[in-house]
Amino acid sequence: MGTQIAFYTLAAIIVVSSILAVTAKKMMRAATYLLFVLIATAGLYLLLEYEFLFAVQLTVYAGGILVLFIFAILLTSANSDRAEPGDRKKIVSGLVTALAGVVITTLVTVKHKFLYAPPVVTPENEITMEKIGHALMGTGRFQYVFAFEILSILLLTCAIGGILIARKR
Amino acid sequence: MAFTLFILLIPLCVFLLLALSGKRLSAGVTGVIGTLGMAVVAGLSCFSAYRYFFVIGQSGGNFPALVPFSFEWLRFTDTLSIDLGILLDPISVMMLTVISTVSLTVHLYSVGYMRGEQGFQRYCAFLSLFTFSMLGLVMATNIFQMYVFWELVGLSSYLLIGFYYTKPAAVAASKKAFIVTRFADLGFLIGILLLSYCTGTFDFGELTANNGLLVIGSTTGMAFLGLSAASWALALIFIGGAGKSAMFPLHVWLPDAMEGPTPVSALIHAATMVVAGVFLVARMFPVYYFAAHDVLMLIGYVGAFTALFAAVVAVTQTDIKRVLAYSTISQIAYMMTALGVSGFSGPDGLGYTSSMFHLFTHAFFKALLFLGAGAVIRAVHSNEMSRMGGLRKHLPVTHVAFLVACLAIAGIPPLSGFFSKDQILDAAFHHDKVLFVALWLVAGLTAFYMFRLYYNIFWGKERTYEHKPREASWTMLVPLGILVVLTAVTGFFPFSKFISSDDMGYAAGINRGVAASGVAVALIGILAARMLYRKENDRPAQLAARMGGFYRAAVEKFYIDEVWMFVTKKVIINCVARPLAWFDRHVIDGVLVDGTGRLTEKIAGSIKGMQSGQVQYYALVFIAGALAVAVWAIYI
Amino acid sequence: MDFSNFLKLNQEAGLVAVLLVLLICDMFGGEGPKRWLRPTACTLFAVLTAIGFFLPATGEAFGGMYVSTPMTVLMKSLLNLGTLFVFLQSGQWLRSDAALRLREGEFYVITLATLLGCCVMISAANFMMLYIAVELASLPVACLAAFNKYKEESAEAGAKYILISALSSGIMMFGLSYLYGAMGTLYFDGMASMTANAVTVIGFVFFFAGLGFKLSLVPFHLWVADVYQGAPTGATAYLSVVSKAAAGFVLMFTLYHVFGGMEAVWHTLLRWIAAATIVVGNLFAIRQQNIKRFFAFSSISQAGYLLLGIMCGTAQGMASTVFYVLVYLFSNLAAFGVVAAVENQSGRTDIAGYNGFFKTNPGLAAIMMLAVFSLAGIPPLAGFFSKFFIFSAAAAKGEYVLLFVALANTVVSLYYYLLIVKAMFVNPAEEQPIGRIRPDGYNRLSLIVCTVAIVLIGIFSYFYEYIDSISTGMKQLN
Amino acid sequence: MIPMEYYLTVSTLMFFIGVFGFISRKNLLAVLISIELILNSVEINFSIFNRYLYPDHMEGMFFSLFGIAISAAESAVAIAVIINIYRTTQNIDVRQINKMKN
Amino acid sequence: MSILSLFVLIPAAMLLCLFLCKGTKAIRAVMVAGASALLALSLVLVGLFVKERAVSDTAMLFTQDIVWYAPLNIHYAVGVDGISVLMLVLSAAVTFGAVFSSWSMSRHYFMWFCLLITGAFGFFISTDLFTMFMFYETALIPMYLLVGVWGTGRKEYSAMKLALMLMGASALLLIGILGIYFTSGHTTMNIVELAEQQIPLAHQRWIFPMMFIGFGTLCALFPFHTWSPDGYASAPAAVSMLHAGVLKKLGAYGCFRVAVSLMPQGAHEQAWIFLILSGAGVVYGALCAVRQTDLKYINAYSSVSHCGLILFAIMMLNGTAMRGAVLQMLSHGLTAALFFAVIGMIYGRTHTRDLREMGGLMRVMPFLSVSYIIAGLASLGLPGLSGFAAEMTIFVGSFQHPEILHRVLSVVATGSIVITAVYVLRAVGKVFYGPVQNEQHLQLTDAAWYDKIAIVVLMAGIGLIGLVPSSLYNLIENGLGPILRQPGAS
Repeated sequence: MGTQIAFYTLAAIIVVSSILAVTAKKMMRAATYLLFVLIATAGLYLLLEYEFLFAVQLTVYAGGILVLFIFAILLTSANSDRAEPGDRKKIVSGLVTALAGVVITTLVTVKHKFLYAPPVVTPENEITMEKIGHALMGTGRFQYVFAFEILSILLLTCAIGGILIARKR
Repeated sequence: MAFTLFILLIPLCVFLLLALSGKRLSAGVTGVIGTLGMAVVAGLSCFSAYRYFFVIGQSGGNFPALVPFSFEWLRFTDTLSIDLGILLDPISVMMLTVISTVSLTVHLYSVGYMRGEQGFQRYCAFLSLFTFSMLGLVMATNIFQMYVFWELVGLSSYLLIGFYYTKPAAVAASKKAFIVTRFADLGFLIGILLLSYCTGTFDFGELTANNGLLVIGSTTGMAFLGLSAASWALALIFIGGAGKSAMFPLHVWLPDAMEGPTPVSALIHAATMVVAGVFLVARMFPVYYFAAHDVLMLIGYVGAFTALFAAVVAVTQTDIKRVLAYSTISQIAYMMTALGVSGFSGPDGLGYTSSMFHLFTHAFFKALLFLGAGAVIRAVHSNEMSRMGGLRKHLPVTHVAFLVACLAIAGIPPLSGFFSKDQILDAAFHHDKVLFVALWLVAGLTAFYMFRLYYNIFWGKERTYEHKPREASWTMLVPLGILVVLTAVTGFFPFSKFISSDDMGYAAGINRGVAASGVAVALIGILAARMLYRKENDRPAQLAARMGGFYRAAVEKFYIDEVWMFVTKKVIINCVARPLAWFDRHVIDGVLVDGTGRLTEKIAGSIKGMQSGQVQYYALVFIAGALAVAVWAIYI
Repeated sequence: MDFSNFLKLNQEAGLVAVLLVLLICDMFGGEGPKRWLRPTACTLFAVLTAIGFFLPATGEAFGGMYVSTPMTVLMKSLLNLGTLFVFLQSGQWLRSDAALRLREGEFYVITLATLLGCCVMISAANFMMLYIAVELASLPVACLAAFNKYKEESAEAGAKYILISALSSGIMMFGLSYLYGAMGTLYFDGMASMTANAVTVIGFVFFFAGLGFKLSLVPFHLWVADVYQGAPTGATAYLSVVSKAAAGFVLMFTLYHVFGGMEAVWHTLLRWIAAATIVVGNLFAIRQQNIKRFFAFSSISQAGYLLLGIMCGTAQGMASTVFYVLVYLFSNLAAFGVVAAVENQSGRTDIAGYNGFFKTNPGLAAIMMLAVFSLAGIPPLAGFFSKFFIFSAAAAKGEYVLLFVALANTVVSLYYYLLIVKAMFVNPAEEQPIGRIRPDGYNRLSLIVCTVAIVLIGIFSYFYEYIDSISTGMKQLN
Repeated sequence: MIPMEYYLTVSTLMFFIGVFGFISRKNLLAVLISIELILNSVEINFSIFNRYLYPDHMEGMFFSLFGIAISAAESAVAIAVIINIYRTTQNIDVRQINKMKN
Repeated sequence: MSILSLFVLIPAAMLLCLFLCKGTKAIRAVMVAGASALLALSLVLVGLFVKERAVSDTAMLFTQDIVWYAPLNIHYAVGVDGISVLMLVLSAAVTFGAVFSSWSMSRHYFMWFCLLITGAFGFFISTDLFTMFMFYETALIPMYLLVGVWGTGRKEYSAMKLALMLMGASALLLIGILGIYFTSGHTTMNIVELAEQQIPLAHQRWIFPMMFIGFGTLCALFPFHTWSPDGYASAPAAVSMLHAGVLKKLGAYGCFRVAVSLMPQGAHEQAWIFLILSGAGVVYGALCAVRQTDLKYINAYSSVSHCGLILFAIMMLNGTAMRGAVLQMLSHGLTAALFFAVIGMIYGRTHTRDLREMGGLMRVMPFLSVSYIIAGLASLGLPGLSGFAAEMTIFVGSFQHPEILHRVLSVVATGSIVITAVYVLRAVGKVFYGPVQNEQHLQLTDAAWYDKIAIVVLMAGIGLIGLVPSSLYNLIENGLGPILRQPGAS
């Protein structure tokens, strides 16, 4: 019951904040709503008993990305943080597309009979930090050191690229 | 008889020699080469005639068809091929002598007539080419060989009519001659195709053997529009002949062809080439007679109509060469009619014999007329009757020659024209009275217009001439002399002994009644002409005025040229070719081809806006596209 | 931990090594080392490319996350080759002004990193790996597109690229999540039993959309023209050749190895998308005035032809696709080499600028002509052969109607390629024509190699036959 | 127990709200925020599937994990590019970046 | 190495030499040497062929077969039969003439020229569908630049139209070739071997029209002919010569060698469609020519008419007509080349091709005028020149066809001989006869020696075929034999 309340609350926050995040007139507010979404998402991870993910979500998203956003917003505030009149055509077409997408994907997922039992965390599938560590650093099946390495290069490159573009010379 | 090959080869070699050397040879040398070559050919021809008729002679009752030389030139199928060869039989040998003789006289005459003209070398070369082609035509062993030389004859005619190529009228006339005859040749060609399709052969021997049995046998059961295949084929072939022989309504080219040098007119457009059609029908005569008698009837009527028509027009013309041209048309039609009224075998085949006879005699006296006219024209530098008169004093020799020829064509005995014409009338009289009356009238008209011509030139009012007319040089007078002699004597040949529809020979007499009526009507014609034209008076004008519209129509050649012009220029060119050319440019090319290009460009232009530069629009298309694809893929 | 796994990655490892060397040179080197940056980059990279060709390593690594076969080795070598040419051609531009010269090292590093992404992408046998590699291959490209950052066009190109790229990555990931939901694993071998149902189909389509973005298939192609036009020519060349080829290869591998069970679906799907891509690319190309934009659309339609080979699902299809890429690489890079040389010296990228080009620069004009003729598929140039093989593969599957559409479009494409030829050879020069263009030695080398390749690759059958010998169709693996 | 579809619905909604935002927003940064929503929602998807359907391995979770990292990298690049745009045009209106078209 | 490969190697070597040499003299030397070598080689080939044919009865002689692309069974396969030998001689003769009639052209022009003839020769020697197609397209593309750069008038438009229409047609060919290959069991691309394999009739039904239209477009099959008037009008003389003289024959030869001989049943079934189209084309082209005022347009439409006759004869599917078709290919090749050569030379002097602005040129340039007239006479089918033998063989052959439609169409086609006479004589009369229209024309010169060489060679060919057509009989018959023995052919 508690999880249900928690889920519905989080779901409500996510949906409402998402909507607000994409409709807020002020960029700063939009960023704040995004923060709510991200935090609520972290909550979902917790509900699904992914503690590590929860932590990463909070630190990387809420702590890292959002800060970047806020920097950018402030940097460009000269014209980015003011009220913007909506472009009706775009809103309508966006709305239609989005609604269609929701309908289609939801129909597909609902119609598809996913076979699952209630998730039960057992010692075998409990995600411990040790397991995560091994998976992250292992070279076998279901182990991800290669992905990790490539990802690190991705991050490095993006950092270089970001600096390259953003710096003033 | 293999030496007959040289009859063909010599003119060809002369042509090649003269054509390739061009202006490197002087005019004199050219004339000598041409004339000498032709003299040899004439000699050979006469010799071969002598050999054929008298040395080889009849074997088994008839004159054999000899093929001394033949080779396969172009093979079509296993059975069909164009062979080039030499066929000697009575009519071809007769034609050889006619062509080579007339050609010789014309060559000789030309040396004098064309003196000082630019391009005499070219002229001689073309003359040789013509002689070669015409000889090849008459000696053809098969119908396709005949077609080959038929075309070559047409070409040389074209080249010679257009000899004065800087004169627009000559150019137009040559073009007209070629195209009209070409159009007729199309019929000839289709006829050949049809005939060969049925019979599987081109060979004259096979076609005419056994009274055309092959043709009859192979075309039974095939009919179209009520006519048998044989009739169709032979009618089409006759169209070819009608074109060359200027039968109505394909005669329009011949009067215009007088734009060529006068000796050319004499040789090609009077004596030889224009009778090719008659020769063709004669060559195929058994087939016509047995396999397509209806066509033969048609030939008779077309011939008679043409003869009458041309004679009427000839009466009204004032250009002397044109008068002669219409006279030629009329006389050839005479021969055609004779074929049309002919029976087969023995005396029944009188029409056939007389046709050939008339061809033979006509060649000489018509050549004589033209050459005489040439001498006159050269003397007064004009073709128009109105510029002539009283020339008998200035040109005495020409005058005599011309008079002989006029008498001959009018059918006054004992000149050659009388005999042949009488036989034709006789044949017509026994076959079809209507045709006889027509021909009889034509005989009268012929005498009339010929003497109208004669009196207008040599009598009538004395004109003043810029240069005093002088008698022509000996090179021109000698040929006249030769022809006068021939005109006078050829009538006495026992022609029917040698040339008959079944190659057997028979003795033909003179039907006194018909002969008398013929001579009578000719005399009436001559007298009428004498009354009207001997002294200048206003009777002709009054007469013309009284005739009214008919006279004017006849002067205008009954507007046949205009009809042709209408059909070709207005209908074919303007209503078919021009719209087609337009259609090609604007519909096929404009709409289909360029249109495709334009459409593509237009589409490209109209969808340009899709690339709006708005990244959100791109995203919209991206996502909507993905969703659409997904939905479509799920429900595939 | 079994580090021997890393030994199987000799191409990727080599790339990383070169990347690091260059990075260190760039970061810590003074003027001296920097002067050597370009020769070093090119030489090292050439060596690396050669390694790929001559010392291939094959096998599986990381528990099936990484697969290397002769085919993947070949593909990566092709990409290496393409990148090498891009390096050769960009040098002159990178040294054209001081600001750019400062960033020369970054250009090499970022390009190499994205190339690494492409390589890993090809070898990936796990969707997560694949996804990361795709991101590695796309995200930094935005920096390349915006490399001329003070130029408005370039900045705009970068922005457009990153936005659409992020969107497509989201969509792709969304698709992958559904696939994961349906199949329970992200390893290719575990997913090979996939059959078509609503979830897998929607997952596949969204995944396909992600790749379609990189491959510039209709309707995921709209960004292409803007980005190609705005990006520096080097980046455009890279995008149009390397990035696109890699995506094509990946699409082919995944279709053959993972989605084999739903061939009926994707075959029909690809048929339409191929036709649409060819047609749309051609129609837009007709009216372009800017040569880079023009090549953008031409490359869209070329991608359509590529799809024609991919969709066959046969060994022949694979061979012809790879061969097509090989030829396309040389042809397109030859064209871009000329475009780059002209742009560097005269700053002109409009087609009108090429009017009378043959008079002033016969050599470059000839190369350009060969390149566009090869792209149009004119014999005896390699493009003719590659097109023929693609069509032949399609015909083997009985796709005659599609073939007809494709061939009708080759005529349209010939039209616009001829417009380029016409500008260079037929049109009179403007009042101030482009002067004599002198590409530097590196670019000249790349142009010569490309031209020779365009002329010879088709005539010598070795290349295709080798590719054919290592090609595998769908059936053999399923 | 909360059915998996509920979770999925939430993430799907979030995804398409992101899509809507991407298409309709005017400010480049707002578009970027929408992208974050999209990526975030997909990461949830992976976790859900992993937890409910295939809890034996951690594939989904790791995808989510790496996805978070990637979206971070991507935001970094995107923001750099946007700042660059802002620097060159003094404007971050999406509609204004349309110098190249047709 | 087979002697045939020399036909490709010589032009390729010429191309290479042109790359290396500079200076007008050197260029001319290369071109003349190459063209003469080709001509000599082709004549030698005739001799060798006759000798070899006496002892061998395989379909193709001098064959050489090198595996090229093994996976697709693509071979570099060459071989000739009598017909290809004749085509090679024709191409060599026209090339020879074309070199001399483009005497003052530049190096780049000749480079394209060499590429073009490489394609043409390669096409005729190929027995492999792929190489055939490759050479075919190789021959097409240089056309664009030759017309576009060195042409006159609306050259850009014409060049583009020509290139696009012909490439569009070749797109059909490509589909057809792939269709043939895959429906015959994808084992071979060699046409000799393919001829022995049966393509299922259902496939022949769609492949045949593709192939026939594909090749037919190059042979100006109505209504796909519109590239030719504009193209010829704009092209420089030698290019028109090559295009009308050689390239159109590529189309006809392809129709014959590939479309008809590989798909005899399909050809049989659909013969009536293409007979109607080509028969219409014969008359249509001729009628269109009547109204033209540009000499080149006249001859372009005349080409439509004459080439229509080639296709017409091919579709009659009997030995005689097909033999006529081959003769007509030769005849039209030489005649059209001669026409365009002379027109080019006249244009080079008068700077106009408009009938209405010329006249009386016979007096000014007799050699050229006579050449034109001879070409005209050959084209209107005068006995003794090549056109007659060819056209008569076609007419007789097609009239022998047992079906009534075919015979009716034959009659329609024969009508063209009259119309041909009309437009030929019209042009001759306007341009060469009559008074001189333009006083300046009186200053013009007649043909130069190199012009004369070009003309004489072509005229010799016309005369040779016209006078001794039977000399070609065996050569052609040899090539026709295998095709006529096909099941389904009559």
